[in-house]
Amino acid sequence: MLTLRLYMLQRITALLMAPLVLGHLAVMIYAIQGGLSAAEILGRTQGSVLWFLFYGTFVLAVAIHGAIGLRTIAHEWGGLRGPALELLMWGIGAGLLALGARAVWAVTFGGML
Amino acid sequence: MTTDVLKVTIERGPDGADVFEVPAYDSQTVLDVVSWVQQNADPTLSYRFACRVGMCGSCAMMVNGVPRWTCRTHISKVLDGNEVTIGPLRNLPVIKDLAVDMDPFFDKWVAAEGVHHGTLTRDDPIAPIDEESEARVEANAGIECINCSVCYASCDTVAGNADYLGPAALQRAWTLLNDAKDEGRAAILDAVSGSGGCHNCHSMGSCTAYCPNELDPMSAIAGLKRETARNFFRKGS
Amino acid sequence: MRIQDIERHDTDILILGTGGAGLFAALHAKQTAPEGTKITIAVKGLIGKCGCTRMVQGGYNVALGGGDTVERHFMDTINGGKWLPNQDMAWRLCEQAVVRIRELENEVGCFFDRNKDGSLHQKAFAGQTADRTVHKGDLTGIEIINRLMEKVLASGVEKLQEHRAVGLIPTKDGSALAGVLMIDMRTGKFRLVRAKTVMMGTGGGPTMYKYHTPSGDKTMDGLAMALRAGLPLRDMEMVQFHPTGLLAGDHTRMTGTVLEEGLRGAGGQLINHSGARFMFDYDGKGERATRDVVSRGIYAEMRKNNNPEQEGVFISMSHLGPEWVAQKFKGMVKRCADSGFDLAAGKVEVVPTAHYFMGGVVVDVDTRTAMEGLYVAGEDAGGAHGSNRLGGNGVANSTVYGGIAGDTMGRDVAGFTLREPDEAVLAAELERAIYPLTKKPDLVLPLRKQLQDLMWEEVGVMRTEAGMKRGLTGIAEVSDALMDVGVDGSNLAFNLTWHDWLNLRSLCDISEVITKAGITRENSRGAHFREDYPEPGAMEDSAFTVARLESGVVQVTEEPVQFTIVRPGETVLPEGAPETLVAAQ
Amino acid sequence: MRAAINRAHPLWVAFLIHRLSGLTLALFLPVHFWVMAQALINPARFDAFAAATSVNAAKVAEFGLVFLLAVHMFGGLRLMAMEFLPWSGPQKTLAAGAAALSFLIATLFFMQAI
Ligand SMILES: Cc1cc2nc3c(=O)[nH]c(=O)nc-3n(C[C@H](O)[C@H](O)[C@H](O)COP(=O)(O)OP(=O)(O)OC[C@H]3O[C@@H](n4cnc5c(N)ncnc54)[C@H](O)[C@@H]3O)c2cc1C
Ligand code: HEM
Ligand code: SF4
Ligand code: F3S
Ligand code: FES
Repeated sequence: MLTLRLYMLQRITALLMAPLVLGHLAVMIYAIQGGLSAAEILGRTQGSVLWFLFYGTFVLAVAIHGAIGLRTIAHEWGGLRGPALELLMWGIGAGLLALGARAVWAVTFGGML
Repeated sequence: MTTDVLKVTIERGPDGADVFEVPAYDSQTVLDVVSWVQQNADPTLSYRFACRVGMCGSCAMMVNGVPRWTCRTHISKVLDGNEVTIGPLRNLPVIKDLAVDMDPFFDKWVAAEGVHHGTLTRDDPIAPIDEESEARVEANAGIECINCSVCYASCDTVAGNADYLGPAALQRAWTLLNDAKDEGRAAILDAVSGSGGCHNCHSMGSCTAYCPNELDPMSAIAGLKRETARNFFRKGS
Repeated sequence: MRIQDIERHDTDILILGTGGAGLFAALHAKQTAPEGTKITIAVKGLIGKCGCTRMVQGGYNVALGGGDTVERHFMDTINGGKWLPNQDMAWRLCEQAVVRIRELENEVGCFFDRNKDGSLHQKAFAGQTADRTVHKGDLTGIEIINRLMEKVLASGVEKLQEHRAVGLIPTKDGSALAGVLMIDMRTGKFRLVRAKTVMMGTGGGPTMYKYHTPSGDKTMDGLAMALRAGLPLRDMEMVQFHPTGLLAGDHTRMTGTVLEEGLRGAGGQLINHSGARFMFDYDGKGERATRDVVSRGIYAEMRKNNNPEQEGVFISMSHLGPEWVAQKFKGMVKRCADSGFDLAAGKVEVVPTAHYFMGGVVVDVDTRTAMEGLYVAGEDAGGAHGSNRLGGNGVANSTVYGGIAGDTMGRDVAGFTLREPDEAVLAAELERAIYPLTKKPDLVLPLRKQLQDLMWEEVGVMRTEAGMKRGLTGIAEVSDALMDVGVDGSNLAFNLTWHDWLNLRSLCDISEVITKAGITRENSRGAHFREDYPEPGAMEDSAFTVARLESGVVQVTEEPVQFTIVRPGETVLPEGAPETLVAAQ
Repeated sequence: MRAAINRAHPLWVAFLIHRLSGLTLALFLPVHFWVMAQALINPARFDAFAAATSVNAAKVAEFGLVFLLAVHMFGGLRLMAMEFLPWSGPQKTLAAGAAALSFLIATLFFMQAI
């Protein structure tokens, strides 16, 4: 089910995410001390192009990566194939991207509008 | 041997299994146990074998849930107490009892371009080849495959993905890719990059873990992934 | 099951068996036959996964220079066969092997072991005067058959797998072959496949002996069919025994399988029941003597011993250093270990084991038989080896002549049309195959064992007239008893017990021929050793046996060997050529 | 009736862990995105949620997810190392090593968090 192109996309996004995940985890470990609050998060990210790019890339990568991953599982464990499978992948990808974009927007530029 | 009677459960089609009591002997393989049942207890039992020495790869079955070459598996190695359960090889259509249809396995072997692509003929001299060269060592690593389908049966990707070419066929493709005499490079890379190709492999390694000849299809498939990836960047397709 | 229930199927070229002979025939037929010719390959097992070519260990004999010549290979073959080979066939074998090995490497894609300089590595089997045997480790057959199998699978020939040929069906006047009756083993249904040409490559297989090496699917079906079809069979007394078969008890299929020749070559010792080496009592070369000599040595020691606990003799390697043995004979040591024996450090019980059948259908150098439309190649065909086959000449023979059969059929097929089968013969063959289904079911195995013990005792490594006569009586008893053993026919799909019955039927029929031919030959040549006639007789007067079925009775006659290329005492090697090119070990 | 398929060997276990972690992450991700979006759209709700996560059970769940992310990432890096770096034999050790490392990191995080 997985062609070379999907495979490459999955690996490239994975490699891309590796440093992002480490960064994200580091921030989390730092941030979580003394509890988490909206103000704190927003204080850090609000208006930052850097954070926007950081999480934007993350979201794009994870949408692609996760969609391809779930496609594989849906096929191998769920027996889904053909157009239904393609539809599922695109649906998940689009969904993840939309939700993720909304969140990224919210924590970076959202408040400034 | 601590027991003189074996309790042998043989799975027979979807309708269930039969249990047989088989006398135990010192030198006794799983194939001998199955043969004893057919020759002495139930003449209708179906199974397949030919060489009886691990060369033809036609006797593989599931033994206690593990795919094995039965002619080379000593029964003491698999007994659980004095019990053993034997079933038809996984991931292939069952013809009857323990005999499976191996055609899908071989169809995929051919689909993976698992066949020599040459330009030389019988009128040309035989190509000199350095056996120590890196490519030849790589090609030799997988060459002793007996196409027993044990790896194919062990692989969960095969189980879940009907198109997946499977470890043995892909290993053959990798061998050919490294064979200095083979001219089918483009065709092979193409064949292993399709929807059933090497990229479906999750490196779960059951193929390598269970191959009775200690071959390593998993690494061969990794080789194909590298080679196709390199090609991907080169050609950008 | 009635004659109307037989499914009819037509093709142009039909090939029986997928050993070296069958697969090469398919490839060559595809290359030679006119465009659009339909080629069908039918086999008792799965394509390429049955038969003995796949089990070839040692390798493939071919003269590739370095001092070795086709002439030398030919002389070794004639000497090895004790002047009984059909010289034209032996010559063609040696000459074409050179082409075939290049074809295997260049077109089929085999890879054989190389020397440091990149050229093919060759070694010498016993009985050869040059390093001649090409090999891939000690799994040469797997490499050859796997590559051939791929080619054939990819070539688009029609596949009839697990189809057992049960009868050759001639035309009404009996002059030509119309088709072959088969059982589709997976369903148990009968199928008559008509073809313009048929090649039989079912590989003989002397599995009527207590100890035997061939794969389980080989039970002399082809020769039994040929005999019934009235074809002459030659050299039927010639059964080659390999000296070292594994002995692991009669309840395991491992018993009889080969422990490779190289073990003795490397210095392995044979030890008898009293713990002594004995081979030097029989031959100056000791354990390194040729197969027939070592087999007789072991057999003689076994006869001297009356300890029921120990049947065979032991092969011991440990004095060479267990680690060295484990490394040098990795596959063999692992195989023994899988069966519970320690070859590297301990000793393993061995026994001579029936290995190869030199006898077979009389054919010409193009594989044609006396029956139009029928071609025979490989172990089913007689003549190329005479009384003894050299190690390495077996797979050369099947691949060379399989290819020739394919080419010959490819050319002949245009001149033939499909023929009408003799329905009476068809009905009789059907009747014969379903006979056991009409009888009360019973076990087949004890009769098979009875035949195997009998052949081993009376028509085995050493023979006498009295013994072989006892053998004949015994075979008749087994044969008759078999006709009272039925098979439960309620489900014929993949019914192995039915096929066990049919296997034993073929084995009984051919055992009788072997025994009668053995009685006829009143001298000792190669694989045939008569204690009552230990001398080989004058080479000039060499004759081969020919057996045929006449009015239902097997008749054996003798025909003089035609020395068409070289006469006994002469050689085709140039004057002054050295006796051997192999460095003394 | 059928004997269970037996595949107890390290690489297969590594595969299963990787798949299950990936699956769980993918299922959790939309929730995570939704929660984060609340940070702006409804800060009060977000803070209420964040407070709720200090409750132990929620914390363990959260720890689990970060753990899964670490496991999945190292598993994925392990996999890609196996695929792209042509080493053979000691892959099992590698698999084990990756799992151990991820566990270490996750534990570290857990201790920090508490
Ligand atoms: C263990 C072993 C080691 C050997 N080592 C060597 C060696 O090192 N060098 C060497 O030169 N030779 C060796 N030989 C001999 C060599 O294998 C044979 O001489 C040769 O391969 C025979 O080839 P074949 O094509 O005639 O028959 P096979 O390869 O035996 O093929 C026979 C085919 O016919 C099929 N068949 C049988 N009956 C029927 C039926 N009724 N209907 C349809 N199909 C049928 C079989 O299933 C099989 O596919 C060895 C043999 C054995 C057993
Ligand atoms: C640095 C981070 C990550 C890396 C290195 C990584 C790596 C990988 C790799 C290599 C695969 C392919 C597995 C295979 O073919 O067997 C994969 C599969 C997958 N990944 Fe990730 N991944 C990462 C992050 C994520 C994230 C954040 C998610 C959440 C959506 C995710 C979800 C999945 C899923 C669902 C699969 C499919 C699993 C399967 O096929 O078995 N991954 N990942
Ligand atoms: S790779 Fe191993 S397990 Fe797979 S078919 Fe070949 S020999 Fe059998
Ligand atoms: S078991 Fe299957 S998933 Fe890959 S590593 Fe082997 S082919
Ligand atoms: S019977 Fe040939 S491999 Fe087991």
